[in-house]
Amino acid sequence: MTQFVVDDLTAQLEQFRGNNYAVLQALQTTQEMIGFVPDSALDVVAKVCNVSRAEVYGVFTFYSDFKNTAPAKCIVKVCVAEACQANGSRELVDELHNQGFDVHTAKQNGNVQMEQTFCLGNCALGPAALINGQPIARATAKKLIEKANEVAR
Amino acid sequence: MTLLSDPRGVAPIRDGIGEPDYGTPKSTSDVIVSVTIDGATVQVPAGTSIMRAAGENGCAIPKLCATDSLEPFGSCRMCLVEVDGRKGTPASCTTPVEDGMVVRTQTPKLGKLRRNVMELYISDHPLECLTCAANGDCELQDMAGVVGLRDVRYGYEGENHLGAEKDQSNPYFDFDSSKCIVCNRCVRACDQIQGTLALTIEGRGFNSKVSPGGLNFLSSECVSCGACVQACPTGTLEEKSVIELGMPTRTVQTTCAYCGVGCTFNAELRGDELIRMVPAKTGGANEGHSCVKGRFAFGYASHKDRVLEPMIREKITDEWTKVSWDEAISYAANKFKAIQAKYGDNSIGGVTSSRCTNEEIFTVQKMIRTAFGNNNVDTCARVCHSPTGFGLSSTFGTSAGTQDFKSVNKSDVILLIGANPTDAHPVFGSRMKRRLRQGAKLIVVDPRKLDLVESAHIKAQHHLQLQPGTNVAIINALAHVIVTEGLVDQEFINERCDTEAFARWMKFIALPENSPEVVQSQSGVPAQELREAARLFATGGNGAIYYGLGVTEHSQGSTMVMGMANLAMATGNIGREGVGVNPLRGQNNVQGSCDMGSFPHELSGYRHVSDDAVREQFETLWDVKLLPDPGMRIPNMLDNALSGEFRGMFVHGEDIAQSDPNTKHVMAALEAMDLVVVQDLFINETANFAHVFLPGTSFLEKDGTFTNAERRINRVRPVMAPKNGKQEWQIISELATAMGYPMHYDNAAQIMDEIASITPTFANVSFELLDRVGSLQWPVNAAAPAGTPIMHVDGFVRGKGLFIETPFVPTEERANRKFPLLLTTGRILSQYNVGAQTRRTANSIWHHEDVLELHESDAQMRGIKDGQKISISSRIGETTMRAKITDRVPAGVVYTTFHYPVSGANVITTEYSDWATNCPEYKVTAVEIRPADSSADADNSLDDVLMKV
Amino acid sequence: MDVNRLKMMVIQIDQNIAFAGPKAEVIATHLRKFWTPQMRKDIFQEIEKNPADFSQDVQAALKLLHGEAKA
Amino acid sequence: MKVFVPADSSALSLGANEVANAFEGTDAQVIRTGSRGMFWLEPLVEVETPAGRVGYANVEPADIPALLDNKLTQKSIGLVTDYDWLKKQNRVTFARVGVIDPLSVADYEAHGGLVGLRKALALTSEQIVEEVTQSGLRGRGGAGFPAGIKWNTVLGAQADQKYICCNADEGDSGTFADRMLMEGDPLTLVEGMIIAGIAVGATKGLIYCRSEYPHAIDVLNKAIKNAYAAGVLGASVCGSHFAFDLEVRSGAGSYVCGEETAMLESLEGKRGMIRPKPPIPALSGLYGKPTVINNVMTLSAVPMILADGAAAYQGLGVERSRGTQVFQLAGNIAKGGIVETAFGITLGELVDGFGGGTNSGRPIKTVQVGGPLGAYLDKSAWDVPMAYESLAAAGGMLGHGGVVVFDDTVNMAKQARFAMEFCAEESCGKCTPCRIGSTRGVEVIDKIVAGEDQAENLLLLEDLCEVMTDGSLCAMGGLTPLPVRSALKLYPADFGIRS
Repeated sequence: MTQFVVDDLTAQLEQFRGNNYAVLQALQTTQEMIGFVPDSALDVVAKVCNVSRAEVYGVFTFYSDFKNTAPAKCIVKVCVAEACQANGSRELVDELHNQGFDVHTAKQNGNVQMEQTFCLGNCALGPAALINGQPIARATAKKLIEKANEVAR
Repeated sequence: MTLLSDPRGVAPIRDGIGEPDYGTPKSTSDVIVSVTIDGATVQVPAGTSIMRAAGENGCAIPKLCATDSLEPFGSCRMCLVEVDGRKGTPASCTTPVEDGMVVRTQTPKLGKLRRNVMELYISDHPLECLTCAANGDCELQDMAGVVGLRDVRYGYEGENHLGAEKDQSNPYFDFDSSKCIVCNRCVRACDQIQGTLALTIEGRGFNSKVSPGGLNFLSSECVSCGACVQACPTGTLEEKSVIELGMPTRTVQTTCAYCGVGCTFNAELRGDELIRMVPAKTGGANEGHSCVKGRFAFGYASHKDRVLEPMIREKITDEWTKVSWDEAISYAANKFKAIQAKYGDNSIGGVTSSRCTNEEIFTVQKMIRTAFGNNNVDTCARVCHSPTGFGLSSTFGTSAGTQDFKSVNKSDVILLIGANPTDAHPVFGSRMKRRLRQGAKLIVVDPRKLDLVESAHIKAQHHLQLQPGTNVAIINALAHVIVTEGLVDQEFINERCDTEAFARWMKFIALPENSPEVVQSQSGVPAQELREAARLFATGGNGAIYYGLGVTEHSQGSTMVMGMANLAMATGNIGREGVGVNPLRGQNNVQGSCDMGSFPHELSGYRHVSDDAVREQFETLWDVKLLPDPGMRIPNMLDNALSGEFRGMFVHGEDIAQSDPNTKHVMAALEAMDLVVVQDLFINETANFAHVFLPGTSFLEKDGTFTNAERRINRVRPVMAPKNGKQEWQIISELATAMGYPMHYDNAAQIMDEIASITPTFANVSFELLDRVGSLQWPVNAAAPAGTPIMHVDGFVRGKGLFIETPFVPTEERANRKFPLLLTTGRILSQYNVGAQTRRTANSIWHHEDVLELHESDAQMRGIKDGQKISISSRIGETTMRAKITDRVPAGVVYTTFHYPVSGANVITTEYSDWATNCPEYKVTAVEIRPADSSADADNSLDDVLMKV
Repeated sequence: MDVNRLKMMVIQIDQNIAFAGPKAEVIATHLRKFWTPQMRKDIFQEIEKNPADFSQDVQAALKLLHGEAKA
Repeated sequence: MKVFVPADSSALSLGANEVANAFEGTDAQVIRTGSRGMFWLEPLVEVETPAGRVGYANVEPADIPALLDNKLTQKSIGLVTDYDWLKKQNRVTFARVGVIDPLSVADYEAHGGLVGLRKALALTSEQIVEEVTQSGLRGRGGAGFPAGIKWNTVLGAQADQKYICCNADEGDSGTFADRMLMEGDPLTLVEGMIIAGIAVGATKGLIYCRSEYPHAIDVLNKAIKNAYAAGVLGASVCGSHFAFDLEVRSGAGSYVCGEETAMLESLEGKRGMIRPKPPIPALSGLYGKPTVINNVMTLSAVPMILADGAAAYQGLGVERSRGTQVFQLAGNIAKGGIVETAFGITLGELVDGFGGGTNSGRPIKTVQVGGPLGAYLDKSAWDVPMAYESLAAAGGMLGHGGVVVFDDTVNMAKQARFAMEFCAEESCGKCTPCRIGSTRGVEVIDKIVAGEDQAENLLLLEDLCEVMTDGSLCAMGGLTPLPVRSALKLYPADFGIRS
């Protein structure tokens, strides 16, 4: 991060100054601002919240939402939990894999990144997905890829 | 399988060092409850865990994540038990006993559960017990035996962590993640014991892994205190020495020789080789904790630089000649005698060492007072804490701190002045941090932004960032607010203090010149901040003052000590737990060296030489005539050397040429003498001017006692035979004898017996008693047979507490046009004092040169870049070091450490000193800095330092 | 010993000692307690030579001490 | 003309926003609501008529002109309140969901909102707690602990600060009632939390909502803002001398944070690691202070209990399961959605009656009740009354009331394996049985399916299930064996076991 970004981030995090209990929120704010959490941001969060870097690192690595590299333009979250399995999400995941999207490793493919999630609360209309936050019912590989490419464009 | 080498039937209650481990901390409750465990009914304090209740009563429950130095965690699930009337199998570590509870710890069901848990552990653990460094000192191995694991039915082909990379970056221990059982003991130790929180768990679930914040240990926040290594139940965190040399086979308990905390360690040896130093849970000062110096930096004791044979030379320009002990001693004795014959009895003297044992110090001062026949004895405490003795004895009546370290656990407001405990007294620093994290408030008075001002989970309520040299103005302002705002504890004063003196003091302190508004202009500290800090201290509950050399090493060091004593009395903060005035002593035995009569004006127990009755006792005991007048202090000796009146000096384990101010002056004085005898481990800077070098013993070879900053007399036991062939007290005795005063002791215990026989505060002390009870805080006598953790409980030692007026007299040393910056000095965690010891260990990896900290604006003004070599000059001298731009110091103030002779910080410090004790004013020197010639750059690179190590 | 150094020391003591009561006595006590006889002698000689350099209290204190030394 | 278009996530996933947008330029007044919870009908657009709201199912943007012309009869379901599927239910907690504008305090109040709170303001703390105790309300998060007892513990605790924490980390697959309520009637939850605060002496509330529910978080935040503006929240709750502040915190992708102690850790900004109990959160919860932790459904039942009296609520249900339960029909089901009804309805009535069998039209093979940690059941459980104790007796677990239906194409060995996989993925990693056991579980099941030392590995799996059940620190590891064992017991053939 450049000094400029550090300063900007520090300003954004000012609301958490000295608050040992705000590490998670500070990381969320960081990711909202930058799109991911660069390693050097861990030190900024530690300093602002007056905790150790290790604590921040521990929190950062515990939660699956946090990313340490810039995310793809389009993120597709595919539900792989039971209710969606009952509606064919296992097959959907296999099909996506065949099309070059591995939801388990969440590897970026072009501007699209597909990742697994456990439940989106849309369990009667599975397989469920979220494309950049927009809910999708009865997902198919074709539907997801088309829509994702559209969003990523 | 190879793992099951020790299938014992019972769980051993022990940790790595053989001390009992009851799994969870002791409950402090007064309520006793009754609980039945495996059929036996036992009584324990309420709040005791089932695990501890069982363990204390001889019924060990298997455990892995529990250890009694840490709060229970409940993760390993080895300690599950059954409780009548309760569902399931609760963990015995996290379940407190309740009255009438019926617990079963050994049932077939529990046996199977434990075995099945162990089977899971071992399914992800390397099968290399026989070649593992922790073999025999591994709780996982022990427990596998205890639960009777015979087979791992999962096989070893499943997902595992066996390929995890080792982190060998720390110079003292390795981290082998493949052996980790994720019990979190290391993480919790770093949090709860050390308070650095450098460790965490990375990831979650099966991928959970201990991590120093995603970095390696060396580059992480880790301060290498060893608490994690100590806490690790497996070979995951293991001392390199154990890996290289093997498990220790025997243990000797002794006391660390670094700072004034005085930690108790178990020195663990394999044959005669010291493998590791493990902090003892029974240690009164440290209670199982340690720092990087005591825990790991003991290698200097066997460093190749150590001199083991006596040496002499005619002139300091000559080469050294190795000689026998007899020759060296008679050479020194004859020369001393010759000097006295020619220049008078008063022409020689000596210096005792605060690093040596009480017994050694006692013999040195005795030699000077008897064989030398004068009182020209002084101690290196002169240059650090002499004002403490003066100030506290004037006001309270004793030359020592008022509390034990544990007292801080009860403090509500801590006033920290001129001390940096997390660097200089780390084990106490951790204790203080624990209390602060429990909610105690902190006021820091220091020109520099210390870690305690703001670091993980620590934030001082007030940082009074004063200009160096204005301590007294600040303490007066604080007292002024308390007096003028009616916050004094009048009841305490009426009952405990000299009220006439108080009335005088009150009149003085209420003067406008002491108001925060006036002091603001002198000190740079905002008046409002001063007022708030004063109110907090006066009204925030138990107020405790801790201070260090930032108080004493000033021209008004003694005044400041009295000012703090006044403040403590005015707020009623004396005579109970959680309060007091507490010096943090620099060296391990500063307290002891003062206690033992090292000052030229007083005999052991702080009794003035002019006291006829006292002198008579000593004269009878020693069979000599003693002088009733004070002898020379170190600066007097040096001054008189230059004027030719003083010509011979015995320097016991101190490096005055590096540690004393105005190096050039010191060197000239040493050079002017006819005989300088140095006793030390290494050829130090002072030894360059010596004619006789007497090799000393390291703390690992000594037999005796150290007295720490809390007046705690700790035993120092010989871990190995003296490498130089003689105990130092023996050498001193021989020198005294050779000079014509017969002195002989069979052992160190005899010396302590002599000290006890003639020193009222030590009356009941003996090695036998210390060995029996561990340690004692003086006074230890008929009135206080168990020692005195807290002083002045029922009244001041001097009778009534004495308030003394403390006018602020600014030092002569001021910033001016030519020298516009104020230099102040201090210490860093990894290095110690002049560095003679720590520089000869791998500690240099953390700090391999002294740097000058300066503020960005001062750097910019002078075109100085971070890391650049700069020259620092004062009116006394000039030296060079690297610049470090930081916001730790305010503009106008620069700071450095004095651990390296090459940077020679004392080349520039001045001749100013405390008015009462002549303790040098190290903490204020007006300087100017400028970029230095870049050619000097290479002289102190890390590579060079590591080569030397 | 360098008399200028002694001079500096005694002036500093004078500035800092603020005990109420007979200040000369307090200074004298301090010097008696911590200074060697030689230092006390040297500074007394200096005071005889340049009394104007010293405060009344210091002069009085040293006279006190000198009296004791002679007695 | 007033039309009501759901803005619930499930409705959105079927294009509800596009439908709402299609009204632009018409003179229809579009009100965005929650969902009625009849997902097979979404987007379900309702049009206000003098007789009541008439519903149109599966509306597409192209249908709007016809709808406005009152010509979309083929998609009309008639008066929504008369719709049989809905009529058969007893909507108490969900009474307003799908009906009102979730962000409007006025709308909320017009539909019976704030009555409970106003009553509570006139009672003593003890009286409120007594009312909740008498109602028989039990925690809806899964454990079913009586809410009144918990509240009473917090009430009795002495502290300078107490907290109400709402567990909205609805991570169980097959459950979405919390989400729907937060999106469709968040003020009910807000009101429930304020009442809890008054009852126990807490002035600060936090809602911990999973980040997978961005829409719910958004609605909650807006509703809370409006509640502050209306004086319902803040220094003076509804003009009283009680203060209550409320904020929403987002999770960050961790299932285990739905466990109450892990949630507390997460609320404190830390890793979501399970805390041992004791101490219980009621005495030492958030920041070590006494804390009420209840699920969204629990807290949302409270306003009605206060409004209608404990007896009304207590009058519903069976045995020790009192009041209504919001069942969620999910998975491969024809008519998925929300069924709120008194405890005691049978599983068969829910799945076949309300659910209408599978969506695929194939026979039902199994249902999983109570989320990923719940047991798989087959048709032999069809007559089991849905209540805490009766379901437990049948080897099942009510959990949060989610019912996931699978047709006959499901392979139960894969489902058992997934249970372990999920545990391995989401375990906090603190206790050994869960941390290592779940990974070993996957491996052992693989060996069994591969026919490798089957007898020995079945025994090992049983031992593993035992150590996880009895040895785990929390329900995550402790209950994972439930689906595994049930699948193995009911469908051994899927594991390749020759019986």
